[in-house]
Amino acid sequence: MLRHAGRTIAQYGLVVAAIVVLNFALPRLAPGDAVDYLIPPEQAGTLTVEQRDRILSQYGLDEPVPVQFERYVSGLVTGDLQSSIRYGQPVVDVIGERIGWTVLLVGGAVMLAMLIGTLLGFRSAWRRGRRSDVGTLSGVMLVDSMPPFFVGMLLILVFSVALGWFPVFGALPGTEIAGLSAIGEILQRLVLPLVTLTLAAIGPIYLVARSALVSELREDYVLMARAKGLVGRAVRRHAQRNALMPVVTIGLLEVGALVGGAAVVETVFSYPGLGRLIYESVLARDYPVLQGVFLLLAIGVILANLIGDLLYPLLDPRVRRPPAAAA
Amino acid sequence: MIDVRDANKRFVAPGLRRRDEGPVVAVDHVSFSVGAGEILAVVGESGAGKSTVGRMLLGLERPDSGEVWVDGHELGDASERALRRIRRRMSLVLQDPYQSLHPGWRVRTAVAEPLAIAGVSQLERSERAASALEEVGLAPAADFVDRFPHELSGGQRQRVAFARALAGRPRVVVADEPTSMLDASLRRGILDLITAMRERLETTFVVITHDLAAARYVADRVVVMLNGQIVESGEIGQVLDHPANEYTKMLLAASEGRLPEEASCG
Amino acid sequence: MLRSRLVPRSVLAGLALAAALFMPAAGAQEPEQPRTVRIAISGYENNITPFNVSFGAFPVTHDLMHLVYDSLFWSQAKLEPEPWLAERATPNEDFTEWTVELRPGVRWHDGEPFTAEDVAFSFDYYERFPELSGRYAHHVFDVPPLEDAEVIDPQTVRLTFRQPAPQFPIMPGADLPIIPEHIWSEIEDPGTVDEELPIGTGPFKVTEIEPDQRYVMEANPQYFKGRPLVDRIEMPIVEDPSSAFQALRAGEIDQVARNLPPELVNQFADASGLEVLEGTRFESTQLYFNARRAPWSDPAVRKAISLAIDSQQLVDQVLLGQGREGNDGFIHPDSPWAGENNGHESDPQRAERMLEEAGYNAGSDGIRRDERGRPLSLEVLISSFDPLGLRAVEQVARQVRRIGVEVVPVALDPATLRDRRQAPEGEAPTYDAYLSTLETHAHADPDSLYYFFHSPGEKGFGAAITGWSNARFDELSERATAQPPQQRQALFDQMQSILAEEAPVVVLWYPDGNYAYRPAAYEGWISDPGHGIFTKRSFLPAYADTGAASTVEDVGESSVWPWVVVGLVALVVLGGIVAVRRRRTEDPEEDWGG
Amino acid sequence: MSAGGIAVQLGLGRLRGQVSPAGRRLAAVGAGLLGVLFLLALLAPLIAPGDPSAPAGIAYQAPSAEYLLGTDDVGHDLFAMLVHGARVSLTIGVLSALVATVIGLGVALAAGWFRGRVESVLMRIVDLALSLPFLVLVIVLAAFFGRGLVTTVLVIAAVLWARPARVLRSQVIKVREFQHVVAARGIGASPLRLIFRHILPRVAPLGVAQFVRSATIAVLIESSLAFLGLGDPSRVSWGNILFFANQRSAFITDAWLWWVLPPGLALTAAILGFAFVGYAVEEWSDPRLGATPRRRARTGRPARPEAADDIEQAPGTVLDVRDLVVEYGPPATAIRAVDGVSFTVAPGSIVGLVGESGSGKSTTAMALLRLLPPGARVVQGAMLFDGRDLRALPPSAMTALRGRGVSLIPQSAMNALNPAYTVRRQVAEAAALLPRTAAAADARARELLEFVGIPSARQDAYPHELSGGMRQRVVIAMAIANEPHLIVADEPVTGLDVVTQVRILRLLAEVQERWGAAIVLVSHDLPLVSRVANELVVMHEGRIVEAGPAAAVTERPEHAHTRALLAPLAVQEGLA
Repeated sequence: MLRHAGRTIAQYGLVVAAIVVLNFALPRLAPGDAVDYLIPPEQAGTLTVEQRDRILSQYGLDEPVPVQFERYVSGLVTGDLQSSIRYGQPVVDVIGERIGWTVLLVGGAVMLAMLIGTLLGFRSAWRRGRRSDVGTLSGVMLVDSMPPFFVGMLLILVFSVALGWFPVFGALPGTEIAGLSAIGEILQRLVLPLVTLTLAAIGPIYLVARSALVSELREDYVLMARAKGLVGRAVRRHAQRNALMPVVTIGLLEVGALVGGAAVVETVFSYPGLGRLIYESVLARDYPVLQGVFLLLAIGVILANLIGDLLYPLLDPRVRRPPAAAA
Repeated sequence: MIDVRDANKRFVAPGLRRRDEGPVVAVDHVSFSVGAGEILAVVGESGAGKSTVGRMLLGLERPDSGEVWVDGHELGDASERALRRIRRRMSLVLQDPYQSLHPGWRVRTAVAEPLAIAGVSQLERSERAASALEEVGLAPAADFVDRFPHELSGGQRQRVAFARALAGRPRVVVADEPTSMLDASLRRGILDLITAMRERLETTFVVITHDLAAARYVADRVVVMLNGQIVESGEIGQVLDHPANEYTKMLLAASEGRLPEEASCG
Repeated sequence: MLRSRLVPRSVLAGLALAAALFMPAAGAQEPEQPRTVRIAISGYENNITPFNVSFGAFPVTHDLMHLVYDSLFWSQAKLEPEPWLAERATPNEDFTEWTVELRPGVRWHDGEPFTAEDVAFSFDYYERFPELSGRYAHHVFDVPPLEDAEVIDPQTVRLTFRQPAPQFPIMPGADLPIIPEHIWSEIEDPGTVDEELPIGTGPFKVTEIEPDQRYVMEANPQYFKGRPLVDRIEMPIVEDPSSAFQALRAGEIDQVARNLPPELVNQFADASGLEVLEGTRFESTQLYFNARRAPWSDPAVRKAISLAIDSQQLVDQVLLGQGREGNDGFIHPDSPWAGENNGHESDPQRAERMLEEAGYNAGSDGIRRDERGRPLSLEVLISSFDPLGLRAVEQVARQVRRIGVEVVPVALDPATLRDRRQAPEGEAPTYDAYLSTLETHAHADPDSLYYFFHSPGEKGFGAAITGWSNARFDELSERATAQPPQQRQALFDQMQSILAEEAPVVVLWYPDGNYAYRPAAYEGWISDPGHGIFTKRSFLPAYADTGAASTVEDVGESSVWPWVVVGLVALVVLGGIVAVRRRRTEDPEEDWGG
Repeated sequence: MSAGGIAVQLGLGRLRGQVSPAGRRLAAVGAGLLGVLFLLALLAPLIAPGDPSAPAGIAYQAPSAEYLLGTDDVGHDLFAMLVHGARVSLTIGVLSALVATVIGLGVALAAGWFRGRVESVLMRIVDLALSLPFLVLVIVLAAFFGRGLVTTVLVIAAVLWARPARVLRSQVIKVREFQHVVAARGIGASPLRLIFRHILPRVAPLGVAQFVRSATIAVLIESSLAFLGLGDPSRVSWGNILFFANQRSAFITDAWLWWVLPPGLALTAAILGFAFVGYAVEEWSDPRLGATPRRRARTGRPARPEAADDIEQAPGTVLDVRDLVVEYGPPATAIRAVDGVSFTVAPGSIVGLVGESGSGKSTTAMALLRLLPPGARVVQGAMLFDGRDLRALPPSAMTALRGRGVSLIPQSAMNALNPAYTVRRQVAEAAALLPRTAAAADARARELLEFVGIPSARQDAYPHELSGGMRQRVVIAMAIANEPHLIVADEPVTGLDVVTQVRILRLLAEVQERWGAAIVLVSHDLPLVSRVANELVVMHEGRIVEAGPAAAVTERPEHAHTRALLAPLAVQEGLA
C-alpha cells in the first residue's frame, strides 16, 4: 500500500513538475512580451532599447531565462506567485477575485450537467430504442452540437433582449445592494452563462451515463434481479449504482476542460471567470498570471483525480475491498 | 524435446487492487520433461497455473527463475528475436474457438499465417493451407478456404485452429483446453485429431485440460497441478488408476460424480 | 439514489423558483434615488491613475481618467485651449518658460487644497518615471523636454523647457493629469495598485473598483466648475462590443463609451428610447509602410499604392459611408492644422504609369517585379481583433491588385503584431507594412507631424514608426515646432504636401463619431471633439445640453424576430413536456414480448 | 463517409456488435447531413462560382432572389460564403481529426505494445496533454507557424490527440490478449505483423469512432477559435463568418437571421452529423452498446395472447409445457429456436433439460420466466403453471410470480450478483419480496445463506470476494428465498471446475429435498445431470428427441444424439 501510494505521489509529482516547466515555457514561447501589450501602439515603436529594458526589469523580465525560472520556482515554494503585469496586483489576488465566479459558473455547470445528464442518460438507457430515448438522444446531441457561443448569443437575444428576463452581461449586481436581493441578482446574472455552459457540458455526460447503464443492463445480475422478482426502480437501482462510476470519471474530466472552455462563454457574457482571465492574459502575455492559473488548473486536475480515487471505493466495493490474491 | 527445470513465476495483481497483497504465485518450482512425439496432459482446476506453464513453453511468459528448454533452446534468457525463431517451430491452440481466429480473416489467410511468417511463397502457402485443412478433416478444403470464422461451427473452427497450428509442421504444439468449449459430441473428434497428428507428424503435444477423461483419452503422460505446484505426475494409466495424491483422488472422484464426504466446501 | 422519475417534477420546481426569483423588479428607478448613469466601458483600467490605466489599450482610457483628474487646460483640438486648473499661462518671448497661474479654491477629493506645489510635483514625478506612465509622460520628458518646474507662489508655477514649447497649453497642458503631491510623494512605485490612490480634483470620485467588472464613481459636489448633473456613474466593463450595444438596447445601460459601429447608426437613431449624437472623432486608420525595406523604401512604390487605393470606396464599403476619405497629408480634416488641399488622390492609371517608369514590370501572374525579380507582394500585419481593419485590408488588396501589386493580410494578436514590428537593435524590422488606428493625439496636437514623421533625433519618432526620413520635412518641422501653433499653418501645408507626395503612410479613412445613449437616464450629453460624448463636460452644468427636456418614453426597442424564436422555443418546450407526460403514463418495464 | 462504408472497406463487419435500429436511424440522419454538407463543399465552385470573398453587392442586404442569404457587412454574398465555408470547416474537421487519431493511435500502440516504462511515460504525457489549456498552445503554435490551414489543423490535433490515445490504449491492451493474437505470437509472428495484421484491424473500429468524435470537436474548436479572433480572418469559414457577424453587430440588427443563423446552424448540422454517425460507429465498435433493443418499438406491441382456457393442466404436474414455439428475429426471417416442445414437471422432481449449444434448451428455460433475450418471442404454445398459462399472464402478474412461484438460477452465475452490494443484502432483497420486515428479511437471508453453505463470517462479503462456487451458492439462496414451486436452473454449473460442479449439483438435490421445489435443470452435460435428475428431456435443434426417466434414458438411449451426449470418451476408455 505504501509503495503504491509512494509511486502515485511520485507520478503526480512528475506531472506537477512537468506542468510547472510548461507553464513557464509555453507563454514565453509565444512571440512578443508584456511590453508589447502594455505600451500604446503609437508609442511602442518609439521606445528606446534602454527604456524597454527598464520596463522589463520592473517585472523581472530582463533577467536571463534560467534566473527567471529559478525565481519562479522559488516563488512557488514560498507561495509567492509574483505580481500580474497587467493588473499590478499579486497574482494570488487576481486569481482570488475570479475564482469564486469560476467556481460558481463552472462548478454549477458541471453539477447541473452531471445531474441532468445522468438523469436523462439513465432514463434513456432504461427506455433505449424507444421513441423517448431516441428523442432525448438526438435532442441532447443537437444541443451538444451547437457551438456554445452561438447558444449564448441566441439566449441573450431571446431572454435578455426580447424578453428582458436576464441581464446581458456581468456577474455583479448593477447597483450596490446587499443581502438577499444581491444574491438574487447575482443568481439572475448567473443564469444565462450557466445555462449555456451546462448545455455545452451535458452531452458527454449524458452519453456516458446512457451507454454505461445500457451495458450494465445487459449484465446478468440485472436479469437475476428481475428473475428474483424485483420490478422497475429496484431493478434500475441495481444497475445505476454500477453505471455511476464512468459518469463520475467523465464528470471530473469535464471540470478541467470546462474551465478553459468557459473562456468563450465568459467572453460572450462578460463574465469575470478564470477562462476569460486566461484568454486575456495570453493576449497580454501576462506570464505571472498565466503561470498562476495554469498551476491552479493543474492542481485542480490532480484534485479531481484524487476525488475520483476517493469516490471510486464508495461506488465500487471491488476497489474498496480487493479480493484476496489467492481466492 | 521439452525440459522444464524448477521454473517459478509470480504475478503482481494488476489494476486497482492494493499492492500489499503480495504477488500471486502462478507457477511454483515446476519441473517436468516431455519426449519427442510424446503427448503430455497437464491437468488441474482453473487457477492451478496450467496455462502459465503453457505460455512459458512458448516463451510468452518468462520464468522468474528456473529454466525452460525447448528443442535444445533455453527460452528464459533468449532474446525476443531468438524467441520468435524458436516459436516458428512451435504452435499454440487455444480454448475458445470463437476468439482464437481473427474474425476478419478468411480461413485461408488464418491457416496460412504460420507459413507467411516462415516466408513461404504465396502459391505454396495456399496449397499447404489446403492440405492442412484436409488433414484436420475439413475436406474438401475448397469448401472452407473462403469462409469467415463466423460461417463455421465451433467444432469446425477448432479444427481450423488446429490446421493453422499444424500447417507450419511444428515440432511442438501446446493446446490450452482445446475441447473445453466444445459440445460433448465434438470433443472426441478433436482429441482423435491430436493423436492422429502425433502418429503422422511425430509432433510433440502438451495438452492442457481440466478434463481427466480427455487427458486419459489422448495423453501418454500426465502432470497434475494444484496451486502452481505439481502434485503428481507419471504415465497416464499409472496416475489415474493408482492416484497417490489426495487431490488427484478428489479430481477423479468428481469426474465420476462422486465426492469424498470429508471434502470441504468449495 | 437518483430517481429518474423525479426529473420533470424537480425541473418544474426549479423553473418556478427561478421565475419567482428572476422576474424583473418593476419600477427600478425610484424618484428619491440619486441620478445614476450607467455607461459601459470596454476594458479594465486598473485603479485609474495615470500610471496604471491600461496603458492605452482601450480608447476610453483618456476620458475615464479625466473624470477623476484635471489638467491645466482642456483641449477640444482648438487653437486656444480652455483654461481649466490653470487660469492662464503666459510664455516668455521664446516660449521656453511658461508662467502658469492656477485657479484658486480648488480642492482634492480628500479635502486637501490644490496648490502650485502639486503642479510642480506632477511634472517632476512624470519625469521620474518616463516608462511607466504610458502615454502621458513622454510629453514631459520627450516633447518638449522639461527642465524645471518652479513654484512661485501657491497659485503660480513656472515651467522651464529646454526648447521652445509654444504649444504648451495644448500639449502637455491639456493632456497631463495633475496628481496630488500629498499622496504621490510617498509612492516609490507608481505602478502600485491601491484603491485609495485615485484622488484627483476632477468632477467624479472613484468609489468602487471591481477588477474586470465595473467602476463606480460619485459626483464631487465641490467641483470648481459646478456640481456635476449626475450623482453617480456606474461603469460596467463590457469587452464585447456586441454585448455592450445589446445591453444598451435592452436598457441595462444608458450609454456605451464607444463609437457606435457604422452598421448600427441608423438603427439606433430610429430606435425609440435611444438617441444618437454625432461628434467629431479625431481618429484615423492608416497603412504604415516599412520605409526601410525595399521595395517599400521606394517612394514611387508607396505613392503608387496610395494612388491605387480608393479611399472613398473603403468608406462606403466598410464604414457604410459613416466616415470621410483619407487625407494624403495625414492630419484629420477637422483638425485646425489640416492642410488646404485635403483629401485622397485616387488614380490607378497614374499609379501604373509610376510603376512602369520606375521599372516594375508585371510577371506572368500579373504581379510586378522589382529589378531583382522579387514580386511586389506587400504583407500587411493587422490585429485580428480589428474587424474594420480586416475588412479594409481585404478591400485594399483588391484595389491594389489592379496595379499589379499583391497584398497579403497577416492577422495577428496585438502582442505578436507589435513584436513583429520590432527588430533587434541595429537591425531593420522585417515587416512590409501594418495597419493601425490612431486616436486624437495624432490629429489634435500641433506637434504631431513632428513626432510622427521627423527623422529619428532628439524628439522625432519617425524612423521608429515608418523608417521614413526626408531632409526637407525635417527642416520644416523643426521650424514649425519653434513657433506658436497659430503661426505654423504655412509650414504645415508644406509638410503635408511632402507627406502626400512620399506617402510613408496611407490614411484609409477618418470615421465619423456617433454616440448612442438613453435620454431617459440622462440627456445632457454634448459632443466634445476628440473625446466623444463620454467627456467630463457632458456632466457639467456649464456645458451640458440642458435644453428641451422632452420626456422620452423608455421603451426597449425590439424587433419581431426574437419573439418568433421565443414562440418556437416555447412550442418545443411545451411539446416536450406533453410528450414526456404522455410517455410517463406508459409502463416501460413490461411487455408482452416474453 | 459512413460507418458502414468504412466497415465494408476494412472487412470488419464481423468484428463488432450490431447497431441498434435507433443507432441506424441516427447514422442515416447524420450521414445525410454530412452528405449534404460535403456535397455542398465539393460543389461549391458550381453552386456559387467565383471568389466568395469578392464583394458582390451592397452591404447588409436582406435575403433576396439574387442573394439567397443576403449580404454581410461588406457586401459578400452570404450564401456563397456559407457554401465555400463548408470546405474549410469540414476540411479542418476531418484533417485535424485524422491527424489526432493517427497520433493517438500511434501513442496507444506504443504504450499498449511495450507496456512498462514506455507506457507510464506516454500515459503521463497524455494526462498532461489533457490538462493543458489549448488556448495558449493555439497562440504559441499559430505564432510560430502562422495562421494557415496547416497550423490550424496541427493546433487542433495537438489538443485532440490525447483522448483517442487514452481510449485506444486500453483497447490495444485488451486486443493484445485476444486469443488469436496470443496464438499468432505463439507461432513467432513479428511485432510488425502482430500490430498491423492482428491488433490494428481490431482496434480500428474504435479508432473510427474516435476519429468521428474528434471530428466533432475539431469543427467546434475551429469555429470557437475563429469566433475568438484566433483564427485566420482571411479564410472563409463558418466560424469566421460568425466572427464578423458578432464583430459587426449582426446580433443587434435583424441581420442575425441570415448572417448568424445559417452558419450557426450549418456548424450545428456538421457537428451533429459527425455526432450521429459517431454514435452509430460507437455502437458498432462496442458490442455492449449495440444490438437490438430490449423491447420492440411501441408500434410493434403485440396483443395480449389468449389465455389457454381450453387447455387443462395435466394433473399432478407443477408445470405443463405444451407445444412451445419460440422464434428469434423479424417474423419474415424468423429462426425457430424452440419448435414444438412439450414436457411436464412433477412437483418436487428434477427434470434435466439437456442438449448441446443451440438446441433450444436455454431458450425454453427463459421462456418459462418470460425473460427471453431481445428479439425472441413465444409464438405458440402454452406454459401451464399452477393452473395458469404463464404465456398469457398480464405483466404485473408475471412479475408477481417471479421469485415467488418460479425462480431462476441463471447461466453464468458468476455474473448474476451485483458487484456493488454484499451478498446478504442481495439475498435479503429477494426475501423482502414477501411482506416481511427488514429484520425478518435479513434473518431469512442469514438462514438461507447458512443453508447453502455460506458461513455467517462470509455473508457480508461482496461477490468478487467469493469463489465461483460460493457465488453460485448465493444465487441458489436467492432462488429459494420465497420457496418457489419451480426453480429454473439454466446451466448452473457450467464454468465451474469439476469438484465444484458436483458439490453444486448435490446442493440442488438438497434444495429439492428440503423445500420440495421442482427444478428444471438445463445443462449440456448429460452424464452430470443424469446423476441428480429424475426425468431427462433431451433436445436437439429445437425439438425434443428423447424424454423419460433418467435411468431409462441413460441406460438405454434410443436416439443417436442422446448416445453422443453420453460421455463419448468414457464409452471407449471405460472411465467412470
